[in-house]
Amino acid sequence: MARQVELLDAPFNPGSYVGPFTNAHPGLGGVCTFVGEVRSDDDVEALELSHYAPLTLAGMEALADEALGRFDLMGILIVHRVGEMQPGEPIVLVSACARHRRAAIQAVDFAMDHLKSDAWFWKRERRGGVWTWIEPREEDHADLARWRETPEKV
Amino acid sequence: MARQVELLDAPFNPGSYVGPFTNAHPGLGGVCTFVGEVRSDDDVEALELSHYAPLTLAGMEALADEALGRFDLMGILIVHRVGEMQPGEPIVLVSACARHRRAAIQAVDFAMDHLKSDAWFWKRERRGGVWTWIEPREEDHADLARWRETPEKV
Amino acid sequence: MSVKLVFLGKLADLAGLPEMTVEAPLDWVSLVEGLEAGLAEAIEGDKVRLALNGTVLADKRTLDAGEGDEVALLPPVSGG
Amino acid sequence: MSVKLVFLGKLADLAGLPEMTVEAPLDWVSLVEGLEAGLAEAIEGDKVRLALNGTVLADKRTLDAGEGDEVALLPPVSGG
Repeated sequence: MARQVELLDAPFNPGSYVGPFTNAHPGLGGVCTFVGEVRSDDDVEALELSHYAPLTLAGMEALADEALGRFDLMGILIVHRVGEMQPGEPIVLVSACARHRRAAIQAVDFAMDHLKSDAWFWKRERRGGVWTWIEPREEDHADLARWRETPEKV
Repeated sequence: MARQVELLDAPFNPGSYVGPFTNAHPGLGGVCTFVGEVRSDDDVEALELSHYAPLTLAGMEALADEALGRFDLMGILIVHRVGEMQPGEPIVLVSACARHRRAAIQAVDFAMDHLKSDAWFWKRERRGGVWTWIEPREEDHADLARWRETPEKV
Repeated sequence: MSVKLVFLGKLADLAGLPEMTVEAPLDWVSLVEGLEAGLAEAIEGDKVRLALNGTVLADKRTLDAGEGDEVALLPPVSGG
Repeated sequence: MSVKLVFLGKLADLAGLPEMTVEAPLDWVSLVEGLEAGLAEAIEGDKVRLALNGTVLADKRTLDAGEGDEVALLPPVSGG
């Protein structure tokens, strides 16, 4: 059962992570992957994610362990960018492999919900040269709350 | 809103589909991808999927359209193998891209549940030189039933 | 000899071949009577469906195939 | 001058700098009193938390930092 968690301060290519991760788990039934990119909303020129080293990576590792404990996985991969990014650049990659598909899909859903509103990142975006700090959306909190109700092992 | 559906009778490389599919949707927020492989269970030597051309591809296209109607997607990609496959070979690839992550993840979950127990495929596996026909698992039917209860647009 | 029968999945094993042709016209009774006993019994099961020229019949007993038509005999799917 | 304060997110904007050092020992009252008014008010908000040497305090009012310690001032996260 493999866990791979990385925090990167430079652009990355999701395929170069997913290929080796998949190949490292022979016998798997399926692998589910989510890649989030900086959305080119309206007039957003750039997005900046800041983190606090002593908490952020440790928090991501704890999240990966929680997913491994909660779902029947063979492995999980979490990669997250920090720093300044342009629209179209990948921010986050979560990949989970399992013998059965729903464990992999659910683990990705679970990890993404937690990364989006319960991880140690601070985000701001630049429009018209002005930086504005971002808060999680209401939906993000609602998505996260789903996991408190159903502690089922898939 | 793009729909790409393919039925293949030879091995394929998931990455060679997901890369161009992602690049074809600039401005996306995220892309979720599931790749299913022939599991190397016990002593399975080979898996064979048969299909009936007039129904199978049309059914996959209808499924893609249903996902596009049900979730707020920018595009969906469904690729499925037929013929004889070895353990470790990809059987199925579903990829969905959307402005918001949960639509993409849910669409992949939805499409996989339908492909696993409600698509025109017949599957048999060879163990010790003997072919045996496979029926869907009970969980597959239960997974499918989930979608009849909640016609929400995510 | 002009309606084509296509056997899918385990029905192809039972039939011993993937396709055969039978005389037109063909309805449900003549289809069942024309097949050997084991196969006829199998297709009478509730879970076996028929498709006429690529369209699944809501009730297989309404089959009405003519010259040049294709009838597919579909056992329960096993999924991808 | 030997406790390091680290300001995250919008608190770094308010502070005008990402880090500063203050005298040890440092408790909650001396932390708040040592910061300029706008920043002090911001960190008193319910949603701002403190971490001492990488561990988030359950109650920030129990802060007790000494020589060489690092205190991070954490506004609400915005997620990845």
